[in-house]
Amino acid sequence: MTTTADAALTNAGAVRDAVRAFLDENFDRDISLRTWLSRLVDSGWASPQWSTDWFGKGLSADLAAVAFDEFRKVKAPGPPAGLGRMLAAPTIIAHGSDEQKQQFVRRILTGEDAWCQLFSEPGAGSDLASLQTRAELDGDEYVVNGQKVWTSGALGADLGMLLARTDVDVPKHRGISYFAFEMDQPGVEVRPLKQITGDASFAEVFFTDARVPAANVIGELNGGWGTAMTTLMNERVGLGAGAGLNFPISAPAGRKIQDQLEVSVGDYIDKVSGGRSAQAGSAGRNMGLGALVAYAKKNGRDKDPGVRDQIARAYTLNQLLAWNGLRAKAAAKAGKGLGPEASLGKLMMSHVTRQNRETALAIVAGDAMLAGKDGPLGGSVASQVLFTPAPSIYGGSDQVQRNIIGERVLGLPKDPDISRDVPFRDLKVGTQSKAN
Amino acid sequence: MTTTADAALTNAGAVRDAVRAFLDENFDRDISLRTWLSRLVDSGWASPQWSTDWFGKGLSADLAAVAFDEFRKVKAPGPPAGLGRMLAAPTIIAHGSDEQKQQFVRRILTGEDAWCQLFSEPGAGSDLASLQTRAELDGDEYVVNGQKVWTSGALGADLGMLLARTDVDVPKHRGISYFAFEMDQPGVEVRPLKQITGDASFAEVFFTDARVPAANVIGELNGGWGTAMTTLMNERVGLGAGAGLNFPISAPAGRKIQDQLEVSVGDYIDKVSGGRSAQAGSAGRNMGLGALVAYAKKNGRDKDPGVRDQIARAYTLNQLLAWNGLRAKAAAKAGKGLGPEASLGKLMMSHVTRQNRETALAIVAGDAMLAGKDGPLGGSVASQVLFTPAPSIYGGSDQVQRNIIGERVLGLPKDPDISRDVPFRDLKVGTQSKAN
Amino acid sequence: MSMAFNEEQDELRKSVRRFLEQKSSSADVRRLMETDEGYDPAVWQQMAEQLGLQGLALPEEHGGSGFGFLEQIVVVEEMGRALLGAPYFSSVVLAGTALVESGDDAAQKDLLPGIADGSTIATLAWVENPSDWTVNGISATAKRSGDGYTIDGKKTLVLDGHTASLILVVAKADGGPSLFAIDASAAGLTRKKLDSLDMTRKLASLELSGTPARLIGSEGDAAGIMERTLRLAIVALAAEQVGAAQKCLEMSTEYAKLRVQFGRPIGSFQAIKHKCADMLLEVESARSAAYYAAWAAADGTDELPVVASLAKAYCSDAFASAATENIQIHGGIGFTWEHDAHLYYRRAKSSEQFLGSATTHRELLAQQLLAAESV
Amino acid sequence: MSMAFNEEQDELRKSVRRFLEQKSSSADVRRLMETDEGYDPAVWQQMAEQLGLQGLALPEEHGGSGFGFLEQIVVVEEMGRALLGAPYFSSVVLAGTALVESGDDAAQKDLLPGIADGSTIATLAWVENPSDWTVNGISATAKRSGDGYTIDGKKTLVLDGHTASLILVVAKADGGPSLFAIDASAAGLTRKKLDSLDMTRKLASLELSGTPARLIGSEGDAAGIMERTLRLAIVALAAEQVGAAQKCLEMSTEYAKLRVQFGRPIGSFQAIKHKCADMLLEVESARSAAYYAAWAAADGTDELPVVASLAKAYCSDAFASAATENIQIHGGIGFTWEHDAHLYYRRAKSSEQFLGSATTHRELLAQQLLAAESV
Repeated sequence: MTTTADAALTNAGAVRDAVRAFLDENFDRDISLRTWLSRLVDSGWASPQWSTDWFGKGLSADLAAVAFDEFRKVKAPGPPAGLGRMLAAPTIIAHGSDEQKQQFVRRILTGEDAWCQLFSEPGAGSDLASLQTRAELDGDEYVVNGQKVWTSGALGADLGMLLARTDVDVPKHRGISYFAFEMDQPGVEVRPLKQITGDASFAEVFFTDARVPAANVIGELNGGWGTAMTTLMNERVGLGAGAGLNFPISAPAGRKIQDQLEVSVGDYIDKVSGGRSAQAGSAGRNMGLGALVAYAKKNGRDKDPGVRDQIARAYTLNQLLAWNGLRAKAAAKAGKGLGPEASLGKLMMSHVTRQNRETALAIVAGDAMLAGKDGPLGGSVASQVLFTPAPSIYGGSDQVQRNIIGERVLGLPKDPDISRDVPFRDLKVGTQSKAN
Repeated sequence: MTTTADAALTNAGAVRDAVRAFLDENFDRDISLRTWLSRLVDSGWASPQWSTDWFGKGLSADLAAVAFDEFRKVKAPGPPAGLGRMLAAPTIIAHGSDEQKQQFVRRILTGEDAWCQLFSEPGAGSDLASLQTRAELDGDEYVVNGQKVWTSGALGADLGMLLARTDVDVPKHRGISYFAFEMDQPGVEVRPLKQITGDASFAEVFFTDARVPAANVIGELNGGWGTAMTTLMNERVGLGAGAGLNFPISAPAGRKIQDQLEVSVGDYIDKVSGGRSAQAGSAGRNMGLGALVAYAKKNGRDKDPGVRDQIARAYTLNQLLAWNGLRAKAAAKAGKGLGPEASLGKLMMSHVTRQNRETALAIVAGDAMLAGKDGPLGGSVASQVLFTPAPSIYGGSDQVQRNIIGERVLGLPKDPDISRDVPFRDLKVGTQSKAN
Repeated sequence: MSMAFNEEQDELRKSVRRFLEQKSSSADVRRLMETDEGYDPAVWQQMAEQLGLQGLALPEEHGGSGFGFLEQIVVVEEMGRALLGAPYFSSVVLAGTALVESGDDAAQKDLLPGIADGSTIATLAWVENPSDWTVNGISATAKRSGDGYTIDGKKTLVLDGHTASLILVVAKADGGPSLFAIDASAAGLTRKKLDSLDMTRKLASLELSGTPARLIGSEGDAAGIMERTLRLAIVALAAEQVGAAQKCLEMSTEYAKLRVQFGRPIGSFQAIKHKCADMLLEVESARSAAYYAAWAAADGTDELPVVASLAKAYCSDAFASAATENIQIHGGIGFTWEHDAHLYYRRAKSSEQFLGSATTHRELLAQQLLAAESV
Repeated sequence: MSMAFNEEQDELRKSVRRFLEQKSSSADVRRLMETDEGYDPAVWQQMAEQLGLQGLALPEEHGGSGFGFLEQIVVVEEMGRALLGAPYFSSVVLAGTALVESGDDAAQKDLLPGIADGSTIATLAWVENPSDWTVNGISATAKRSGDGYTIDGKKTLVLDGHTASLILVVAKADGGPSLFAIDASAAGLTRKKLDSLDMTRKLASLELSGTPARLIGSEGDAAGIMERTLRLAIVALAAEQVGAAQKCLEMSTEYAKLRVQFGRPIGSFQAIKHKCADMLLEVESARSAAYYAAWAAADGTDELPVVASLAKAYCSDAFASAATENIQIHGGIGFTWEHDAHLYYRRAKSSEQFLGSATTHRELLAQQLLAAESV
């Protein structure tokens, strides 16, 4: 994919002027959210970092930030911030056919479709390529059987980014295809998955003779591994909190909530303003340091030298996460910037999260034993403790990120993968004795 | 090897009585050190943990400790504490022929021979089995060519535990033999190796057509890897400071210092008393915490909360190292106790050493920039800093110890070793392109 | 000091483990943690009647079996391993020990037999400030009233405070902090169960308003009683942490052998193998710390204050690390509610703070080391 | 605040690196570290004449080139990478900055040109107590004497104190801690070279006995001058640490690709690969910290006190970790004198303490965060 840029938008002033002109002409608190999103998408301002060919303006990260700054001034709602925009759209733009881009990407930006990610399986975690869900051709459709796990937003999703095995006679990386999969069909069962936090924000998804058109393969048939890499790289950027470029408010998405797009832009802004941020990443679950420091002061814990050291450590890592991101963005050119370096941000987020937990615990001391309504800071310290193990596991564990950093950033040789060249049907997977 | 025990020595009282009776009859400050060592060795008390067949009494660690306690009361000198007694003797007892045990072990205990260890090579560190030093048969002798590194005590040693390759056409582990090698010959050159501390307590040893009798192979020809394992296990115990069972004072060893064995026992005790401990391990290079704490108090650093925390951490790890050793000893039965668990002590020693460094640095603060005569505590803080990287490398790196613990203590599966079954001559080794 | 348990102690461990495997399975733990009470009265009675665990280390003259602190340690270590939901720590380790340490014969005669036979569930309420586990700064006050006292004040982080029938409370009397016994049905006592991070360990807060109380020992005794009681309690807690950490190590090692990724068990990868090796070293070192402190307690040596804090600090860190790495090694499945990994993690992060954090105890350790003539 | 260097700054970096590759090879570093002076006067003059490095960030009116703090950072980062043996940190970063911060025009006019053109080697002597890098507790005293002052006292940890021709000294005058200039040949000055852990960075102690001195600024100015000077110096030191840490990372990565054990490069083993990955994350984060602090210094923002201490603390830890792991990854050869790994390790463990440890700077960071209204 090559990125083409709007030739007029070469500096911050030009971008600022162009956004203001667009807003003057199109932004109106009285039109419906649907109408506004449609104008925004058609103009290329919905995702200004993307190529002009596909819904964008081809801006560098720096210039895109200027654009978002202008939108922020009027609190303009942007496209939905979920997995569709974060993962599916860039993947389809990179690997899909022009028909697929038309079919899927616009509806993501306008909030018509919500997406989920159907990658991980019980037997395929770090070794995602050993996935066992099968898709077998039947006429011009594939029949899907198997199970996915750790699917977030599965209940509200209209489509899923599905990885399924389409050839078991070749080594594991070479027999996987990537589908745009319709979720609302009889062969799909979604079961909420309760996490250690007590929440069930993820689900298991079971497929029993579910169906997907052959035309919905994104990228090459059996070339799904390459397509999935684009999705995973975008995910790492998001989870490393490197995806901060966005509108101040994001629209909702999905066929089931289409009525929410009928409200006026003004009402929508008033409703969510000051509330939900546009960030789709995981950072939202990390406690703010400000609340902890205020709590420490209020309870006299700020006099404790150990607590002071922990506060300094947490502040340091949180700042470094942000500064690493700023440096990466400053270095990135238009259309670039996604690479294995994203794993550094992802790994850093694990450190930040653990440090936030330890700082919180040092501050609240014995009250760390309490949770929920009785727990300190309204239970959010207990929530932080319980959430902390997640970032080092999801979206590729810390160990996987270190492999990526070592091999793809530093150029160290790969660990021999003895399963790499074995036909999938002969492979041992997960905790089972045989893959198939 | 089976251990036979002295049937009369079944409890602490009996051991205590027997040692006292032996001392009454044999210990005399006026006899020469040589005579005393000879009596001690012949009695079996020189190494009471060893089998009665070979210079010992077959005592459990607990009962041996009782015996040493009695010897301590009269400050009786024991056999030399160097690598001969710590490594060569137990290896030869386990793997050597009866002739070899007679030939070598007694002379170790009496101080007649000093030994060094000729294992590591520039290209064979963690992967010791890839060693390249060759021993080729010529009549009833082997001709040795190659290089060893990190040999401690090479200049004073009479014999070396030499690992050399005797078959290059089989995989690396199966073509190594273990020799008792005479150091004083024309084909041996010893070059001191300067370490980062500035000391040269180790050496490189170069062999050019050096010779060793075929009769000096310890264990099976080409079975040297198995023999070496016994040496390495004993080394790990020593380096983990788990070898504390010993006499209060140890005799010197080696053909070059035989005159030192002619002094009277009384004079020898007076000379070294309060000085050198019997411990041959590395712990001697770790600073005592007592001196640091005294320094902290004297300089008002004991008021600093960070320093206090570091003192507590150092005290904790030092105690745990000792207590882990005590627990292992309490659990060990007579003649047992050496096993892969020794790697835990070895690994712990690395932690203790690093913690001692950090505690020392926290206490001396800016003066950590000074060394030698100008450095705090007579330069011993700088020495501690410079020595600290050593224990996690020598005697098998921390990474090697973690492999051993994971695989041999916890039973986790091995990492695939792609070089394991390749004939040695086809192997790439170290930083060279080919092994031979 | 011998660093090994004797055969009788090993036998005790075996029988406790066997009992808990039957009575405190994962399903049992999960069932009880969802209840307010957090324990099964039938199992509690079996513990007392079949194994005599509640009275094990209490004095024979007051209904106990008179065993020592080492036996006590074996029991709590096994309970930690099984995450037993029961008021054992509160009733036996805290309240029982405080009564023994009070030296008040009459109170012991009245109160210990019930604790020993399990018919009384007791607890100890002293904390008011979550970052201070001493009784130095308490505000609760006790006033003489007739031949007894009445207490006013608030207590928090009271183990099983909502289910105990006997509550020992520390309050300031004229003579200083003093220990009192309160009946759960006493007037002016309001008890509130608190939501806890570790759902297998129930907590409550108390409000006392003119609540009638019986003085244990003499006025001003509580500082000494509590110091001695908490010194033993942190050693017991350290042993409990060792038992639970050992279980985490076993879960991790087992899963690392079973789980295949990239065509081989994940335990063959150094990233996982070395984690398990480090975990073993930490768990074994924690065990040395807890056992050494236990022996020091049993022998009544001068070292106890130093080694008790050392054990609490190190075992807290080791258990927290083992419980966290256990989730990491399990990956996604370790983050599910259904897997037991989070129950150990909750216990780890909770008991890390209970009775004082590692940082707090390292500071106590340093205080004592620095006060000594030489180290 | 833009988080990138401009093209001119990148060019500066390239030319400094090229110069140092030629003039400060491993052999050069080793030759100089064995001398008492620790630097090569010819190279020192070339630095001044060919590249203008000494005067780079000094004011144009006093012989400098008037570049900003960002250019200064680029230079010290490269010097750290090369372990350059030269009195740059003492003469330019410490003494030069102190003179600039003093606001004393006359002194600047007299003293800065020599520093800028390399003909003067200056240093700054303020430390008396190795655990206190402020001037709050100093004992050295300055007495008025004629139209000048005389100083009595002792100073330690003086960078290049035995070779400098101009020594700025902090001493207590009637008006409080004040900054003075002393000529190296002044009466009553005894200088003693000290053995240093980092042999590429020379240290000395000074004894002053009635030593004539010139007041810089006014009496009582030194607290402010030193606070501002050290705030910039710790950012420069952090950048120097980043340069050296980056070199350790490169040495490790290169060796991990080259060294074969068990039939494959050791960098293919997770134990080594993951160490390198962690090192990269820490070095990159350290770089973010040092650069962000440098930008804050260049822009003169309020954030500087917070981010300067943050950078010094984090970069010290990151460099110490990189230098230590570099030896570990190299194994035995990394522990030999002939290998350069120990030179970086010595620099790391020395500069970790220089100008205050990570613990000290985290405490300063916390002080400032907690003093703020909100975080």
